[in-house]
Parts: sequence; structure tokens; C-alpha cells
Amino acid sequence: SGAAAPAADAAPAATEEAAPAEDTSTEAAAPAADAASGDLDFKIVVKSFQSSYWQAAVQGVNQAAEELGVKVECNGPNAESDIADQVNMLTNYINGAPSGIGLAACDQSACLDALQMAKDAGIPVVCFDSGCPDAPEGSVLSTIATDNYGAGATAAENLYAALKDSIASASAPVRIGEVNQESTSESITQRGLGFIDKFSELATADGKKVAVVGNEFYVNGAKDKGDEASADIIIEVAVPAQTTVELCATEASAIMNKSDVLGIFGSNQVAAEGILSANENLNKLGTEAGKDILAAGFDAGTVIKQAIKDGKMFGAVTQSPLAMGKTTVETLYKIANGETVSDIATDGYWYDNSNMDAPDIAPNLYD
Amino acid sequence: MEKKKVPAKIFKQEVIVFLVVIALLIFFCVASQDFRKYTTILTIMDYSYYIVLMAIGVAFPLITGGVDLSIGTGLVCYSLAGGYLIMFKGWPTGLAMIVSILFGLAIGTLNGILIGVMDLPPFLGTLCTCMITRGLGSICSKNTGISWPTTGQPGSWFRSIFKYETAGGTKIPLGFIWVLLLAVIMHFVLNHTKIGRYTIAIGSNKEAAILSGINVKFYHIMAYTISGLFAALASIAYSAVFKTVLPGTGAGFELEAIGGAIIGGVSATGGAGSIIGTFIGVFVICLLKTGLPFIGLQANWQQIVTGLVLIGSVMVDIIKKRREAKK
Amino acid sequence: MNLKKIKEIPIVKKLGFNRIVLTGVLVLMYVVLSLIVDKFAGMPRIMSALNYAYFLGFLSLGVTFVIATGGIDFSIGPVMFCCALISGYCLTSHGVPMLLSLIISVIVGFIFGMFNGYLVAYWRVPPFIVSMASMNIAKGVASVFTKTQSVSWPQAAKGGWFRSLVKVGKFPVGIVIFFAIAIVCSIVLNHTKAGRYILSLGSNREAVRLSGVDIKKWEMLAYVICGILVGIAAIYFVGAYTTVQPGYGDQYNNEAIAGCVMGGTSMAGGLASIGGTVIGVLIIALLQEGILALGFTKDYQLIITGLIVIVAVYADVMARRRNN
Amino acid sequence: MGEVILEMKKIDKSFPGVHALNNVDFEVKRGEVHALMGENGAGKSTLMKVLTGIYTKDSGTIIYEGKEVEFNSTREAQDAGIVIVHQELNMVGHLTVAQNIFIGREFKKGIRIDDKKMNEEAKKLFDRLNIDIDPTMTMSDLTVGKQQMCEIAKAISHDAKVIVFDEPSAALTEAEIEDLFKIIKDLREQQMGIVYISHRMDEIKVITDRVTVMRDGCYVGTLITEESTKDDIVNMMVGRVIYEEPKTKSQVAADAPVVLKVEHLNAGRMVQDISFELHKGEILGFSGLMGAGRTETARAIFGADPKESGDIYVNGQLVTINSPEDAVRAGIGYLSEDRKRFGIVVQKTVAENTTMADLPNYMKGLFIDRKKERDVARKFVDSLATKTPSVDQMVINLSGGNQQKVVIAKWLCKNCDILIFDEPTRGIDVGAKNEIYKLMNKLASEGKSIIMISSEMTEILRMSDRIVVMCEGRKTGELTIEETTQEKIMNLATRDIN
Ligand SMILES: Nc1ncnc2c1ncn2[C@@H]1O[C@H](COP(=O)(O)OP(=O)(O)OP(=O)(O)O)[C@@H](O)[C@H]1O
Ligand SMILES: Nc1ncnc2c1ncn2[C@@H]1O[C@H](COP(=O)(O)OP(=O)(O)OP(=O)(O)O)[C@@H](O)[C@H]1O
Ligand SMILES: [Mg+2]
Ligand SMILES: [Mg+2]
Repeated sequence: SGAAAPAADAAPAATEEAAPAEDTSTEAAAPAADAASGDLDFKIVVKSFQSSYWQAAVQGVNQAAEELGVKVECNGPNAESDIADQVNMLTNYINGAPSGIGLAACDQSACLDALQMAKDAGIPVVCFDSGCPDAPEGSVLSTIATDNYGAGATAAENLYAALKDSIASASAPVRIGEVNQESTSESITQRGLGFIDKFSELATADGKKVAVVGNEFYVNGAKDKGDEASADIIIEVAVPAQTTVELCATEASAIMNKSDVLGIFGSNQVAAEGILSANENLNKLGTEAGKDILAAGFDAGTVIKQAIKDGKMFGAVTQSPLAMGKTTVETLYKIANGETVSDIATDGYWYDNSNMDAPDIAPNLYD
Repeated sequence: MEKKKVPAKIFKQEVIVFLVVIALLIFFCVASQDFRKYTTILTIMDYSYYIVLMAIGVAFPLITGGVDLSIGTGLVCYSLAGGYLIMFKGWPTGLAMIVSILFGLAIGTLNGILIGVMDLPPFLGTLCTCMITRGLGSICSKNTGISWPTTGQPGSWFRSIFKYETAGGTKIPLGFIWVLLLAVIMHFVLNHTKIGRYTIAIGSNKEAAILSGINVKFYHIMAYTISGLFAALASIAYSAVFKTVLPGTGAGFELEAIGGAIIGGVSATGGAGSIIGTFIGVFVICLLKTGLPFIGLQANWQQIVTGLVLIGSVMVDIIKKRREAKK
Repeated sequence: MNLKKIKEIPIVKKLGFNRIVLTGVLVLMYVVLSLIVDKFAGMPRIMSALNYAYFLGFLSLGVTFVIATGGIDFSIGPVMFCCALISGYCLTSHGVPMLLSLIISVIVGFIFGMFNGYLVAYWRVPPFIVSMASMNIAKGVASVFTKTQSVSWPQAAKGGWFRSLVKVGKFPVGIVIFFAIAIVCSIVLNHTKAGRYILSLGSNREAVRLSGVDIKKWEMLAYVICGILVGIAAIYFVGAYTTVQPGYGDQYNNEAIAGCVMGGTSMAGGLASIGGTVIGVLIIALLQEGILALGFTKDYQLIITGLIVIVAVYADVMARRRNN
Repeated sequence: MGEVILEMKKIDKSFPGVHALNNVDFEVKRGEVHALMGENGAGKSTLMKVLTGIYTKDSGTIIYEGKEVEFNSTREAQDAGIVIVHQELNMVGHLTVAQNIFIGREFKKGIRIDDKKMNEEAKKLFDRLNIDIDPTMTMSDLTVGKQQMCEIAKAISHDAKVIVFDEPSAALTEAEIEDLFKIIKDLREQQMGIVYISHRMDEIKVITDRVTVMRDGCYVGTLITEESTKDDIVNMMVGRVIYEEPKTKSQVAADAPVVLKVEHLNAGRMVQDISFELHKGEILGFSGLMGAGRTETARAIFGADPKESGDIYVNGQLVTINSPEDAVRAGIGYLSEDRKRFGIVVQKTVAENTTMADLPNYMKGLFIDRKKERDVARKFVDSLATKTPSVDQMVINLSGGNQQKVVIAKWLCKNCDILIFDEPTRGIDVGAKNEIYKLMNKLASEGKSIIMISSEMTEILRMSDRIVVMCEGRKTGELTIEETTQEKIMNLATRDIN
């Protein structure tokens, strides 16, 4: 089934929900609205602070808070994998009864109990970055997230366009790598699958046979996993045992070492940096299709930006965490003031050496 | 006759481990053609530096009969602290490196005081500093992942300490020479200086060492200080090899280092050990870590294999000892 | 000395001076937090602190047995995740009934306990190495079994009746079960042959062996008990936090061991206190709740836990030194 | 004998719950060997530890070479010229002999330790003392006796003025003891002051000039050795005469059945083709020099160490013994020579140690019957006169001899028919020794059979009904008590050595 579907379905569903949710939110917001915006106090729970992506989001949160004159407090677990810690943080905030909570859930299901608690306590929640599709009705009033599946597809489109000629002219099967830091969170898996599906789709349209190999989850999740023996293009997916740069790098270097690799995709900052780490030794990345391996990344940060400038990385997809953070607080503010809100989709942008300084891209390239 | 016996006994383990390393190398070369490349050597080296350095350091607490569990999180903590100063405070790389090293020395000495002076059980004392350094690391870096200057940026000279790029673009794993040199130096320290001699004495019979009038507290602290120092050196190696250091990570590194040391013949109960053996032992672990992806093993299988190899190597040692005891 | 006299009072002696001090610390922490943090007192906070205390508590109880033998187990966290992942995957993907899944969780823990115990007791592989290996194996097996997928256990409303083992409505059922199991553990440790042998062999293995006791069996049993408790911990982990991911779990090792030694279990083996472990765990859980409520990150909790353990163990070391 | 070199006056020292030293006076003159005697726990070791700075005294004065001194560490005492050979071995097993001897004062070449020079110096030292040990050997590879000799050599190498020997002979063979005496006499010639602690009355007579006796932490008195008899000294120690003469006749009935038969037992280098029989009600002495393999034989029979071949029959039945568990099931108990390592569980109470081997009989269903356990422990504390405040005392807090009694109580509690006592009176004072002898005789008369391994000739002669002699892992002879003489035993014990 198309993994894009939930994202698309979610929008109308959420708007429907917004209506009944309205009275709860107005109730919750009532005292706050009386007390003027100065007394509003929002709590933001991010997935972690590890990557600069989240730093940018926090920056956006703080900017909005300053503009609107509300109090915010951000917290997040040590690592995106510390699900239990995040749940503890969330319940802790709920127990403190703030005016609203912004949540980037590490795991979709783990937060459900807490969201129920929030609903019972009349605290409005806005999800950002990743949604909580199964949240109890009326607890999450708005979800502000990128369509990760689409963002992954964007990377595939750009990479395919660059590799098209080499693929067409190849006499033997060629290989495309993909490094995902894990196979559990919705955002990463959607990106990974989006990339695989789109790439297969484009290649199949050009009459090539595609096979997906490697990590079982992604192989099984792909629309068409193909047959390795007869394929012209092999998409090899690797997932390290843990989310650390050095393990991502080992996996990347195992793929990049193969002689038939044309391109590789790292589906978030850590994975992309892992690919660049591996390249330190292999020195195979570049921007000339056919001669070098073309690497597509995800997110920004100094390392990736530098690599794109240096022509080591072909390009990357960026989201706009800063805007996302800002919107989150603004949405919470609206809820507190009794406005009705709905889901907001943010965009993923492809950037490479040519458009890095363009006015619509540059602000999203955080350090 | 007796004279020959002693060194023979010590070197046995090293030779066996060395043969294991060779066997693994051959196995991977045969099993995967991609493995048979110069770049693979570079990759293996990259992974080995920080573990080797930690292992050399931790061998000293291990030989005193203790252990240092704080080196993994410590490594990340020192690296985050140094990197933060470069990235956000604009410090020159050299100065930041010195700060990292001093930080490592401080935590190492703290461990030494907890264990050598305050008599805390080593497992516990360093478990505490493990938690503390994990927390401190995140606090030092304000919770952000930190990148030390990457190649091309100003201040990235320290990366070429470990990997030198010739004019022709060939990369030379220079770091191997440094860690080997350090291993040889520490081998000398362990076997031919007071620090080493007393480290062994503490591990073998602390009471006797005290009654011999040795300042046991001082030398006990020294063992942990060395461990801290090498964890700090490892943090520099780690920062030089990898792009980014993430707060909250590092737990688990110490196990690889300790595993390497024990595979290399450091007695898990203290009193005996070899630094050169440790050095070789680490490569068993590094080879598995880098080699297994090449033979197409998924990451989850790699973990199982690594676990089994670890048990296996210790079992071989145990069976060997049992046989010897029977004779 | 006054302190000495206090220690000699029969009731103090029976309960253990250290445990009384720890309980005092626990109560004091709660009072201080209630005073300085708005809306701290009351059930909701206690409930969420308990969520953390349950699984950590079972881990701690388990590792108490292992530490009593003079061993150590660094694999409890990952094994707990492995239990939860395998049983959860059976439940969600293979349609195994809930009750059976819970039993599978305990069985997986049991198997890891057997594995660790067998290697330590029968092969004399240093416990440290065994932990390292089984930690890797647990992570690996879990990932292989679940195809590197995280597993989410069902919510109470959607057939997750096991959650009533944690709480029913606002009533913390978990605490009752936790205390009940802790009492059983305490009885096992102090009043049965198994406990006597486990503690004795922790103190002097050879002497117990030469008394004609099959120490291997009893040492292995300690690891098996630990494994079973880890299996139970897994149930409480998912009961409170729903989701587990393959590849993790080590972050709980330190805290579980800290809770155990804070309560007076000696790393040298031979001395263990279940009551102390329980209080130690409660302190850690309350601390975690308090630190978050004060607006700090988890990092501060780790640092403070580390410092408390140092103080607790040092006090213990000093006390023992004065006795000798 | 010269002038007084060391004087300790009114020394007081308490440990929690124990008044270990109570106003003790003690003095040593130049060129004398001064014996320090007293029952277990009398405070001898403590007094010497106070002297050498290991413990700090609560009150009292120490005058050394005319000046009042107070040492805070062994190092300070050493530097001043007072060294001690401790009761327990204090060697670093993983280092070599030479490295051990010079530990803490290594020769150096730059920062490097000069091991070569240390080996040479150690060799010179050994040559001077007539000890045959290779300085480059690893310490843990030596026998206990040789380790002890190294320790003595180390003490002597310190250029000391006062040397304290705390029970040096406990681990030595007769031959080694003779060497030691030669060394001590030599040191006396050189006008050193020597303190000699021992429980062996014969040694005291042979080597010492004066004897100071302590009892329960108090100073009792000082005698000139030449002018006093054994009985005088023993009297001072315990207040009654208790010396017994050698056994002259076997107490075992001629037709007593064989309860234990060992045939062609092999277990490593130290146990080669051992066969013997043990009769009901018999005390079978195992004599030999240190390292003769008696302990190994005992451990192999008991299943504590693996054996290669050999059959063991208990009451005529072939039994398989692969672990101590099997042995205990077959009715064999083993009292080890090293109680700290193999005997007691230090962090458990007297009661818990007493029932350690027989716990299944102290169960009430699933649970341990604490009351029954305490009762039986109390019974044994009384019958063995174990000095302990209560049966709930941790064994770690008892003195060595009393710990030994707890271990004996453990096997009596188990009620084994065959008991192997390995050095049952090592480091135990005469009073307690005598009680243990009586106890062994009583057990034998009740029909228990005992194998007694002992390095003390007098003990062997006094207790055994029959004697097996071992040398270098082989049985070299078997003697009935009637035909035994010291010379015969020594001949057999050294058969392979010359
Ligand atoms: N470190 C200590 N802590 C507490 N009590 C001690 C300590 N050392 C010795 N004692 C106690 O002090 C008393 C004297 O002990 P000490 O070792 O001096 O006896 P000893 O005469 O050497 O006996 P033995 O002949 O058994 O060696 C004993 O009751 C002992 O239990
Ligand atoms: N040649 C040797 N090399 C290494 N170790 C030895 C050697 N001889 C003896 N030992 C060890 O030294 C110790 C003393 O020897 P052993 O116990 O055999 O003597 P024994 O006959 O039992 O005498 P005793 O009962 O008086 O100690 C033992 O632990 C033994 O393993
Ligand atoms: Mg003594
Ligand atoms: Mg012996």
C-alpha cells in the first residue's frame, strides 16, 4: 500500500477533528486568554537536541515566543531513541498544567497514554515534525510536519535525473545505496520508502528492472521489491545497529566499496554524515555522474553544507525546522486564543551547489 | 630453564591473538573481494584508533584488578567540551585539544581518588563517573551534536595527525604509527617503570604492596589517571576520524576497549596483562566491526557474531588454562 | 558516640541503619520537591514516578541477586528490551494471545539468565565478559526477530488488558505487585537455601564448594532469577511506555545497578539487601521526576544519581572500615 | 645480649568490641631472640603491628634506641630499622622473586627499573643465606615454604636492627626451619634484636633467649628460656599443664573394617599412584615435607580437584567422586589447611557457617529453620569452647584459632564418618590444640575415621594410629605407630630428595 496515503488522509481527518476539539480548546484557553498573552506558558518536547536540525527548531520556537511575548520551555531526551525518557518528560509537563504543549514524538504509540492525560487535563497539544496518527480524538489539535514520503521522493527524483544517462548506458547491473539510521521512526522510514518507491517508479518507466535488497523492513515495505538476479538496478538498503555516526559510516563504506555503485542516499543528518565519513577514506563521491558516486543527503548542518559546496555531495533535501518551530508556537498561541486550527504541511526542498544561496532555500540551511 | 619459561608464557597469548587477527583478515579477504582494498585498511584503522587508545589506558585499571567504565562516555564528554570551545567560542584547535586532555586527566584522577583513596569498588566508582560524564558532556555542549573542524576548514590540521594526505591524494593512516608508538611506550611503562610495577603489585596483592611501604594510593590513582588521559587522547582520535560527536552516546565504547584488552590477555581478575597484547586484541574487535558488513551480514547479525566471538575467545583461553592446569 | 547508640537500638538494627537513612532521604526529597515545585504533591506525579520505578525496580531486584554472588550483569537493559521485543512481536505480528506473550517475555528473560549463568557458573567466564556478549546477542537477536522494527504494545482500550498490571484507573496496581515480588525476593534471599548459598558463595566461593555444595547450580540460579525478573521488568516497561526499539536498552543498566548498590548491596558479593534496593530505586525514580519538574534535562539526573551513589557507597565503605 | 634496643610501655589498643591490647609491656635487647607467646587472639600480632606502624596505638610509648618514636607506616618503621615478617604471606604473586624482594626500593637506571641488578642482588642475598631459589621465578610458582623463605630474605635484606618473625615456621618444612634457625642465629651474632612469635614449644626452647607471654591482650610475664621448662611457659599461657606424650599403641581394634580404600589414585604431578586404607575408628597420620602432595591427595579424594585415575571405595563400595558434593554424600568431610581461602565464609555468622555443609537438615519446608540452626551452633560453640560473643557474630571478627573451630564445627555438624583434617592445628595455640586433639580422639573412639595431615612431627607421633609418609607426590611408606620413630619418618619423607 502506498505509504504516502496516511499523510494525505491525515489532512481532512484532522480538519474534521478540529471542530469538536474546538470547545475543549476554548475551555482550556479561557483563563489564559483573560490573563493576556504574557501569562501563557508553553512547553515544547523535541525528539532530542543531538542534531542541529533540532537546534534550529528550538531557535524557531524561541523566536516566536519572543515575538508573541509568551513563555516557552524546551526539553528533549538525550537521544532520539530514549522513548521512555520522552514520555516521562511529556507527562511531567502535563502534570505541571501548562497552557499548551508542542510535541515532536519519538514514537507514535508511546505517547498515546500521555496524550489521553493531556486531553483529560484539557491541555492542547500540537504535534510537529512527526505526527501521532492514533492519538485520542481531540488531544492533538494540529500536526505540523513535512511529508517525509514526498521528501524522500524528491531526493530520488533529483538523483535519478542526474544518473539517468549512466543508468541507461550501463551494460551490467548498477547499484544505488541507501543508508537509514534506523527503521523504526515514522519520519525516517517514510523518507527511505519514498526514495525507494520513487526511484523504482522512474526507472521502471524507463524500462529498467529494479530490485531492493538489504534491510528486511525496507525491502518488505517497498512497493515492488523485484528480483535481484534479473535486475538492472539494485537498491541496497543498510541500517546500522545503533544510531551513531561511526556505525552509519561502516554501513556506508561497505556499500560504497562495491564497484557498481552509482549513487547513495542518506536519509537524515546522521546517515548523510556517515556517508561523508566513509568517503574520507574511499574518496569516491563527487558530482560527475558515471565517474563518481553521487550522494544525496537529507537535512543541513555545517558538515553537509560544506560537502555540497566542495562538490563531495551532490545535493540534499532540507526541511524548515526553524519555520516548523515557529509555526508550532504560533499555532499553540492561536489555540490559546480560541482560534480553530488545522494541520499544516511544511515543505521539503531540494538544494545543491547551484541553489544554496537562493532566497527561498538559504534560510532553511541551518548550521 | 625457568628463565625461558616466563617470557614464553607472557607472549603466548599475544601470538595467539595475532594469529586470530591474521586468520580473520584472510577470511574476510577470501569472502569478499571488496574487502581486499587499500581503503579497507584505512577504514579499519579509522575504527581502531580510539578503541586502541582507550584499551591501552583501561589496561592499567584492569591490571590493578579494577575497571574503568567511564572511558566511553568520558571520551564523548571530552570531545564535546573541546569541540564546543572551537565551534562556539572560536578557540584554536590546539588549545581545545589541551582542554580535552586536561578534562580527561581530571576525570581520571577523580576516578583514582574514588577508588584508590576512598576505597569505592571500581565498578561502582567508575559507573558513577560514567553517568556523570554522560551528563556533563551534554551540558558542556548545550545538548548539541558537535563537529570539530572538518577537512578544509581552518583548524582541521589535527585530522592529518591521524590520516595524512599526500600531494598525490593518497591517504596514509599515520595514526597507526602514533598508537603503535604509544602502545610500545606504555608497554615499557608497564614492565619497566615503577608505575607499571606497582600497578601489577596492586592488582596482584594490594595488602602486600602496602606492607612493602609503597605509596599505594598514589599509584592506584595513577592507573586511573592514565586511563583518563588515554580516554582523552581517544576523544581526539574520535573527533579527528568522525565528523560529528553526539551527546548521550559513548556508552558501550568502553566495552569494546575492555573486550579488546581482555582478548589481548589482560587478566580479568587483575595482576597481569600486556599492552602489546591489548593492542592486538583490539584489532579482533575492529576487524569484526568493519569486516562483517562486507560479507553481507546485516547489522543485527553482526552484533550476535561479535558477542559469540567474544565468548569464544575467552572460552578458548579458559579451556587452554584448564588443560595446562591438568598437566 | 551517639550515632553508635542509635545503631544499637533493636528496631534500628533490625531494619538496618542505612535503610532508615535512605528512607529519610526519600521522604525528605519528596517534601522538599513538593515545597519548591508548584503542583508537585499529589497522585499524578507519583504515578509517573512509579512508571519509571517499576521496570527499573525489577531490573534492580534481579541484578541484586547477581551482585550478591559477586558477579555483575550489564546485559539487563538490552535483555529487557529483547524480552519486550520478541514477546511483543509475537503478539502484534503473529497473533499470539496476550497472556502467552507475557509468558514468552518471562521465558526469554529466563533463557538469557540460563545462558549468562551457565557461562559464568559452569565455564567460569568472567561475568563482565558474559554480560558484554549477551548484551550484543540480545540486541542482535531482537533485531533479527523483529526485522529491526520497533514494537508497540496495545493500549488498554485496544485489548491491552495487561496494562491493568500497571494501573487500574487511578489505582497503581503495579506498586502492589512490585512490593509483593520484592517481598518474595527478600524471603528467597534471606530464608531459603538458595539465598543462603547465593550470598555465601558471593562471600567465599571456594569455602562453600568445599562444604559439598553444588555452587555452580546455585550461582547459575542467581542469574536465572535475574533473568526472570528482567522478563517481568519488560512487561512493566511496555506497560508504561508502550514502545521498544531494537538496539537499545543499555541506558538502564547503570541506573538499575545504582539503585541496587545505593541500597547497600556490596559489589564484592556476599551482602545484599532487597529492602535497600527497593528504596534505592524509588529514590532514583523520584529524582528523575523532580529533576524534570524543576525544568532540568535528564543529564542532571544522571549526575546527581552518580553523586548520590558515590556518597552512599562511601558511607558504607567508611562504616565497614570502622568495624574492621 | 646487649642493652635494650626497643621498649614498648603500657601499650593500649582497642578494636570495636575487642580490647586487643591492655597495658602491654615488651622489650627487646640487642643480640637476643625474644619469643612472644600466647593463645590465639592473645594480641601478639596486634602488638607487632602497632610497633611497625600498621595500627596506631591508643596510648602508651615506644622507645627505640633511646628515643621515643611513633611510626605511621611500615615504610617509616623500615627506614628506622624495624622490619616484620608477617603471619600471613605478603607476596605479589605475579612478580618475580627478585622484584618482590626489592619492591618499594627498586634499583633504577634513569626511569627504567634495573631488573638485572635486582636479580644479581637477590642472588647474592640468597647465596649469603644459603637459600636455593632462582630470583627470576614468578612468585606464585613457588611452594608456600619457599615463598616464606623469600619473605624472610626480604626482611633481612633491609639492613634492620630489629626483626619481627610472626609465626614464620607455620609454613616451613623441618629442613627449612633448620635453615631459618641458622639465619636467626647469624643475625643474633650481628647484635640484632629479634622477636620470634610461634606456637611451637620445641622451637621456643631451641632458638630463643627469653619468652614473653601474653594472655587476652594482657602482659603476663617474661621468662629466661634456659631457666624455664615447657610446663612453666604453658602454665603462664593458660594456667594449667596440658602437655601429652606420644601415642605408643594403636587404639584401633585389629578387626576394624576398612571404611575408605583408595587405589592407584593419580591427579597431576603431586599425586602419583597413591593407595591406602583407612579403618573404622582410626586416626591415619599423613606425614611428609611441605610440597609432598598430601594436600593434593586429600583434595583429589574429596573431589575438590580433578583426578586422572584411581578408585575409591567407601565401606567396600566403589564410589564416584567428581566433586566435593559427591564426597560429602559419600560421608567424607574435609577441613582445609587454608581456612581463610577455603574454610570460612567471612561475611556470614558463626551459626550460618556451622550449618553450611548440612543446610538441608535445617530446613522447615522451603525455609531455613533459624532457631534450630542457632541451637546447634551454640552447642558446638560450647563443646569446642569457641571464643565468640554470640553465634550471630560474623566469622570475620574472630581470631584465627576460633575461625578454625568454626570450620571443625561445620564438619561435626554434618556428622561425616570419614574426616580429612588438613593441618587442623596450624596457627592454633596450645590450649585450643589440646582441645582439638581430645576431640579427635573422642571422634575416633565413637567410630569415626580420621585422616590427619600434619607437618608437625610431634602431632603425628602423638595422634596417629598409623602413618602414611609421602614425598614428592608418591607414597614412600606406611608405618604402624608401634614401629614409628622420628628418624624413620624423616627417612621416608626425604627418600627421593637425596
Ligand atoms: N583489624 C582488627 N579488627 C578487629 N579486631 C581485631 C583486628 N585485628 C585483631 N583483632 C582482634 O584482636 C585480638 C588479637 O588478635 P591478634 O591477631 O593480635 O592475635 P594473635 O595473638 O596474633 O593470635 P594468633 O595466634 O591467632 O595469630 C583478637 O581478638 C582479634 O580478633
Ligand atoms: N613444584 C611446585 N611448583 C609449583 N607449585 C607447587 C610445587 N610444589 C608444591 N606446590 C604448591 O605449593 C603448595 C604446597 O604444597 P602441598 O600443598 O602439596 O604440600 P603438602 O604436602 O600438602 O604439605 P602441607 O600440607 O604441609 O602444605 C600447594 O598449593 C602446591 O600446589
Ligand atoms: Mg597472630
Ligand atoms: Mg598441605
